Amino acid sequence: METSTSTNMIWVLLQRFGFLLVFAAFFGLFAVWNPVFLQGGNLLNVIEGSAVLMIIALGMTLIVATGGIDLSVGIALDFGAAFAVVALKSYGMDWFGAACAGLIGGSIVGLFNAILVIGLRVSPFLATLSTFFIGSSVQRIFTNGGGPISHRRMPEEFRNLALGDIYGVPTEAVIATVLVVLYFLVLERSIWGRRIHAMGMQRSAAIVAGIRVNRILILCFIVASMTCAAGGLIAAANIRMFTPLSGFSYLLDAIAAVFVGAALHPRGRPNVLGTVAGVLFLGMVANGLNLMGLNFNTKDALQGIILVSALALAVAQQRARNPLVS
Amino acid sequence: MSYQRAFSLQGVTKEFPGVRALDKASLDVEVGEVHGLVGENGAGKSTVVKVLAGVYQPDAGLVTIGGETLSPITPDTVHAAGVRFVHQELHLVPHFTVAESVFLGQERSGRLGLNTKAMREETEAFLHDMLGVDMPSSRLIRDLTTAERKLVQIARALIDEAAKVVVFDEPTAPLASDEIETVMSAIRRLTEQDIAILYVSHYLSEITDICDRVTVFRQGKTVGVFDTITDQSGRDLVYAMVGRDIADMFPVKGDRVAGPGLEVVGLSDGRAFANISLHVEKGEILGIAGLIGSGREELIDTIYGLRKAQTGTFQLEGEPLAIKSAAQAVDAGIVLVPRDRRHDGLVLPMTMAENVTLATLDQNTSLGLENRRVARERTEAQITALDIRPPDPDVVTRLLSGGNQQKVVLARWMVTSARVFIFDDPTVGVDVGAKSEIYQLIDDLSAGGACVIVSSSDPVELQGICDRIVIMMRGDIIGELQTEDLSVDELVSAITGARDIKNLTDAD
Amino acid sequence: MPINPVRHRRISEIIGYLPLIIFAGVLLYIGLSAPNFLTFRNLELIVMQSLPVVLVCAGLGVVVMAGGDDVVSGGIDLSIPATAVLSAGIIAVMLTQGWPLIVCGIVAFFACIIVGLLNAALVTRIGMTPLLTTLAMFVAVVGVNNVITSSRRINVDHPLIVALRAQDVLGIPLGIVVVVVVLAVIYFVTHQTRWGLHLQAAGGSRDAAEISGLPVRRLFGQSFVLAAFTGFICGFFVLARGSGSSPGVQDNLMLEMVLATFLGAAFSARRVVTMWGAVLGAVLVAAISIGFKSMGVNVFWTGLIKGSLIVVVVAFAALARRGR
Amino acid sequence: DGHLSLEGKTIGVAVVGTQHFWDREAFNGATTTVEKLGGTVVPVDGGRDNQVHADNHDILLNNEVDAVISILGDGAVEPKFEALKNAGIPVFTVDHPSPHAVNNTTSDNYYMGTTIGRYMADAIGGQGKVAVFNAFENALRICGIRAGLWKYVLQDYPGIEIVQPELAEEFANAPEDARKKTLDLLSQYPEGTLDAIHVGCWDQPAIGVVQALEEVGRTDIVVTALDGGPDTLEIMAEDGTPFVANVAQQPNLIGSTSAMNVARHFAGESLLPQTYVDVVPVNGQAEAKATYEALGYGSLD
Ligand SMILES: Nc1ncnc2c1ncn2[C@@H]1O[C@H](COP(=O)(O)OP(=O)(O)OP(=O)(O)O)[C@@H](O)[C@H]1O
Ligand SMILES: Nc1ncnc2c1ncn2[C@@H]1O[C@H](COP(=O)(O)OP(=O)(O)OP(=O)(O)O)[C@@H](O)[C@H]1O
Ligand SMILES: [Mg+2]
Ligand SMILES: [Mg+2]
Repeated sequence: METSTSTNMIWVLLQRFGFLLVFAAFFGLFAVWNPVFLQGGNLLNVIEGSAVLMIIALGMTLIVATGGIDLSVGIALDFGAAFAVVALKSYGMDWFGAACAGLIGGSIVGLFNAILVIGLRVSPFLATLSTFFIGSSVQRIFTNGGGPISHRRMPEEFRNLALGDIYGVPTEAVIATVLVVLYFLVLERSIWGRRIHAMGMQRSAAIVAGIRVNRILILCFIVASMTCAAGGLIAAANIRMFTPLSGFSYLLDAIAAVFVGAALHPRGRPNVLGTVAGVLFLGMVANGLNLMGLNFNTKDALQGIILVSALALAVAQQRARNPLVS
Repeated sequence: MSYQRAFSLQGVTKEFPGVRALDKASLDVEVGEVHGLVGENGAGKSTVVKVLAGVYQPDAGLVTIGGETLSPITPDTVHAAGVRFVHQELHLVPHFTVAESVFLGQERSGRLGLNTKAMREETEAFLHDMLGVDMPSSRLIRDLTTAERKLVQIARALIDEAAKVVVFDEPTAPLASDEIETVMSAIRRLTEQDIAILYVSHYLSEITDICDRVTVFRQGKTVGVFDTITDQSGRDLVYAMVGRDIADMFPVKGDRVAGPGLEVVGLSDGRAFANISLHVEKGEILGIAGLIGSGREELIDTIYGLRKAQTGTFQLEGEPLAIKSAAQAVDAGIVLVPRDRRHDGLVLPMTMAENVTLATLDQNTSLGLENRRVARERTEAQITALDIRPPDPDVVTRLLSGGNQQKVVLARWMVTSARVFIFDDPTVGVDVGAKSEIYQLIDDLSAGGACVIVSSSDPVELQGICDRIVIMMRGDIIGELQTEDLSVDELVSAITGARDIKNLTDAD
Repeated sequence: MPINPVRHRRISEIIGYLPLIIFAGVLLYIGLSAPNFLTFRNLELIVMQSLPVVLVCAGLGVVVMAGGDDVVSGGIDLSIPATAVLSAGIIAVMLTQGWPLIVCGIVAFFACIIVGLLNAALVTRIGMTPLLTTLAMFVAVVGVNNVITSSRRINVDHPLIVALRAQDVLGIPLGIVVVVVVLAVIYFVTHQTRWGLHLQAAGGSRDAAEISGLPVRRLFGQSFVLAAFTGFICGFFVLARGSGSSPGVQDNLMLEMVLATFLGAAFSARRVVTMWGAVLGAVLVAAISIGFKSMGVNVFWTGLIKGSLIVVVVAFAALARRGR
Repeated sequence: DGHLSLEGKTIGVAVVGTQHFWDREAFNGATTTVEKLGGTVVPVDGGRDNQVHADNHDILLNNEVDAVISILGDGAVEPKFEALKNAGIPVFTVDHPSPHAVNNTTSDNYYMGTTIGRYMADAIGGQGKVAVFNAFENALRICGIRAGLWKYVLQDYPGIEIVQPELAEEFANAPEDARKKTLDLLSQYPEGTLDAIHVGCWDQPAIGVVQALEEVGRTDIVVTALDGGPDTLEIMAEDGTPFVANVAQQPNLIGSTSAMNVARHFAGESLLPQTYVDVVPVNGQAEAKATYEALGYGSLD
């Protein structure tokens, strides 16, 4: 036994920090392949480029923590962008009014989900899938088929949500960071977070303990969709238009980020810091592969394969560390 | 009788990280006997069963079945040697038929796929001939009563007629009192066929009732083998199990505060029960008895707001009260220790501290953020008060034994200032020691002026701790009994409807 | 005591059929408004168009059967549509390079089975949740397929593939015959054999299956391989339907598969996902969408109608469950 | 053309999708014209899935329409066209040449490809490095023509180098996706090492490209694209924009022309296999403004 202590150590290290090591390995690989990767501007690109996904993934983390899943995050994003752009363009609102309009627009999606899940007892998966279908259709009806609503003369303040900076830090990164901190405090450090986790892990026990699960669930759906709508505001400000049905492209990445994050947690819970790690990993891989100069088909395939492997590794690591958790 | 060894375990040791679950334990069971295995929670009973099942490899020791020493001990070799298990949990596929369930894993094949006809006929024949019940083999498991499911499990274990040893792990735990007899008589029939039976249970009355010999475990060791068992053996068994006399299982009642407590009037849920009225005074312990299906469980759920009430009003200490959800009940000071602690009592993946403070989160916060230090301290206080083992607030509750899990649920409600405590089958699967502790606790609560409702399927328990018992049958309260001078037998006959309550009260 | 369990039963049974009744009503309405809808030719068209979805639904049905119907942690395989396009892509590319169809088929078969084995390994060995595994696998497989086909549209006019679309056998389109045979085989294997019963037990109650000594994890793993096999077969139908391989087919196939399979659960008396339920769901969804198109309903509304249908049907199913 | 009529005729209009301006306008042009001529429309939409689009033709066949206008699509539609033809239903395509179609109404994609090639080459003085978004060259015939001829023209400019690998745009979230990819691209090609970015088959990604260039202040890099929808014309009309050239199509007119061709066919006139609808090359800010007005999108002043 004693002779194998050192190999044991390596094994233990791998289990504990395996994902971190992979993160580092990819980081190193990209840096060596193309030195541009390491330049400040590029790393800033990664962070900026991940801001919207980060925000969506936060909303997803919340819903997954309640024990559900949200396939309609993209719809909430679209609604946020649509309401804001229309408020600016057709109603001439100022940036603040438009931002509020966007958030309210997004919350409609959450409210709708909540009605389906709580009122009609549809499972979150099917409920949010319906919301996805319905929300997509509504956008197409509203835009007469899905044409973008462009607003080139967007007020500077609104554009600054995406393009401005606060003491040199890009605003979107600031917004994402603030949301990360808020989410962390609420979900991991507050009593509401404890209740959310309890109901996500064992709903019936949470009910018996006197937790108002329905109320929490409604709030979570609304907060999550408003968060995604905030992502929509940034997306709209970024390109000065609302592109219908664009939110869908964040869905898979958001789910992946949340579950990578959950796998990194010692007890397999969806958690904010894990989600952050997941999002940054995805962002880094996408950027790194873009810089590697591969044919785009190869790049997409590699990205998919890296995603599968990273997830497998993260989960394996969690199992190895804590074999008792389900 | 001349016994022949059916199987024996000798010097079996099994260690888990940090625990020696079995410590040179031994166990000998003879052909044709019913052999009891008893011990406290955590004594190693389930572990020994799992060793015998080939689920765990023992670290040391020999397992001999029918004279042959097994090596390796795997589920397959054990099965081949003729050992069968009837597990405590009613693990059956809800949408399978009786025949499919009985033959699961040992199907009869015909030329083209499965021979469903043969399986159906064999199942019905077996249930009739061996277990003495008639049951259509095409019924779905989910439509069966608990006792019928138990019989299906037994049939499953024996259908191939190769069984030499059958292990029953707490077979009666999920059963109502009238159903127990069905299963017990089925077990007795088996001994007539030279099958050895190992019977694991916390119910000592059953043990003395059915077992020929008993082995007692304590902390992983065999501490006693009783070769003759009489109705009077119970006390000796308890002594062997816990290493001390439990003089009185049930606490002695002292003086109580009095005053109006919880009053329920005209409660109906529109399905399981109708127009139920009952009241509990402060300082009183009210028992609710009734068979499974009598509406007892549904009534408890409705009082606690888990089910919707159609009609009915509540009053607590004279004040009217609305209970439409469990949260409202908790806010009003009504708390429930649910019957299914693993599903409804605890958030199993959370730690002890997280579970203990789950209902009182807002008491240990600052600015909405949780103060973990306070939570820990409060949990530690409860660990000391209730003697929860292991005394570690950070242990994940999934890993606690049944009795300790129950104590964690209790601890959660202790930290609230609840006025009404509802216990739903509070001691299922809990060993005698822990049981008497829980009874003491229930009594302390009522002595402290709380209203207590105990709903239970165990007549002994009801008779022992309650002041008054209401009896439910088919969704109705059919009578009410004072426990003073009430015998358990009288209670049982009232619950099963064998005797009219009127006769009982008249006889007093 | 006004409790009448018999009456309750009956009401809940009627509620139980509501999903089907709703669908029948909608179809009847369409039939009355679109003159050509209830013709034999149109019904044949509906079935023909739903064939690829039916196949992947059957595969998903098997996985759900083996893993239970919890969408997140139970049995679900979102990667089947990706497997199908991988199969189609490989066959198309190899055909254009002049390989005989049988060789193409064998290569595609192995590629698909590898995907199934990977799913199985990730889920049962490493312990990843199936939803996540197969979602990620979907992305990866589509990526690989795009490398293989260079995201090209590849025309395929191999007579056998064309026959799947255009040939009739005894007046019934060959494609339908083939799919019915495949379904019959899957049904036989999953319901009339020991293995199939074990598979159902594994999904019906994992604990019961484990206690009965069934190799639950292996069974669950095998269901992924079987699902990948349906994906492989589906590849031929994707090729036949599109007379070649087009990039992007998988997305719609996936949405339709999920929609049909879980709608199918609402049709089954036990409210569980079954293969036939999934198949029926697929055909009915195709019928509804073809019906609305025939009626000339504004195309922008189809998503709304589909979404509302899920909600209505699933909500009624939930209602029936509660009434029980 | 006053004599043309579709009175009493039912015309199926199949469009591959409606998210994109071009598809939608062609669809609207076709349907409104059919209705104006007194016909009834059975519309079907493929939701941007070529397979669904192809399948939709079966529905039209079953509905026994009198003729089909099919907008875009890939090879999957060919057998469907053949079946329609065999059933005696004439097929008219838009931007999709097919042997089974009576007529294909289209922009001159060859002209579009070469024109944008020339404009771009001119804009960067005949030499420099060019990145191209080109995900659909292999997937769609018209994209193959446009990108192929753009490359063909560039062969005459040995000083121009196409950056490898080519970039791939997404269909769904094109502007935002292109913006991110451009930012990544720009960090790889610092100031002065990249001269133009071209979008090979359409112009939605160009919106994001321009955005990215403006964000990092690299508006020296020239942007070119095809289609000339109102969104992009508006961007081209802005002061100091890097978006310098485009070729505007008239999708509404194309759809409408196709519908007229259907009527001509029924009136017994013989049609050429291809009807070309004029495209409008747009070179620079002033032309963008003029084109915007000329195509009836409103005014940009
Ligand atoms: N897989 C395991 N890993 C670690 N410890 C275990 C494991 N299984 C059992 N133990 C421990 O071994 C001891 C014996 O447990 P066992 O389940 O055999 O008790 P038991 O007599 O069946 O108790 P109960 O009456 O509660 O059923 C306990 O301390 C238990 O915590
Ligand atoms: N992997 C494990 N690690 C640590 N302890 C465990 C483990 N598995 C089980 N235990 C403990 O072993 C004991 C027995 O667990 P088991 O699942 O056998 O239930 P049981 O003995 O049948 O319980 P009950 O008395 O409620 O019937 C419990 O104390 C449980 O907490
Ligand atoms: Mg035990
Ligand atoms: Mg036990």
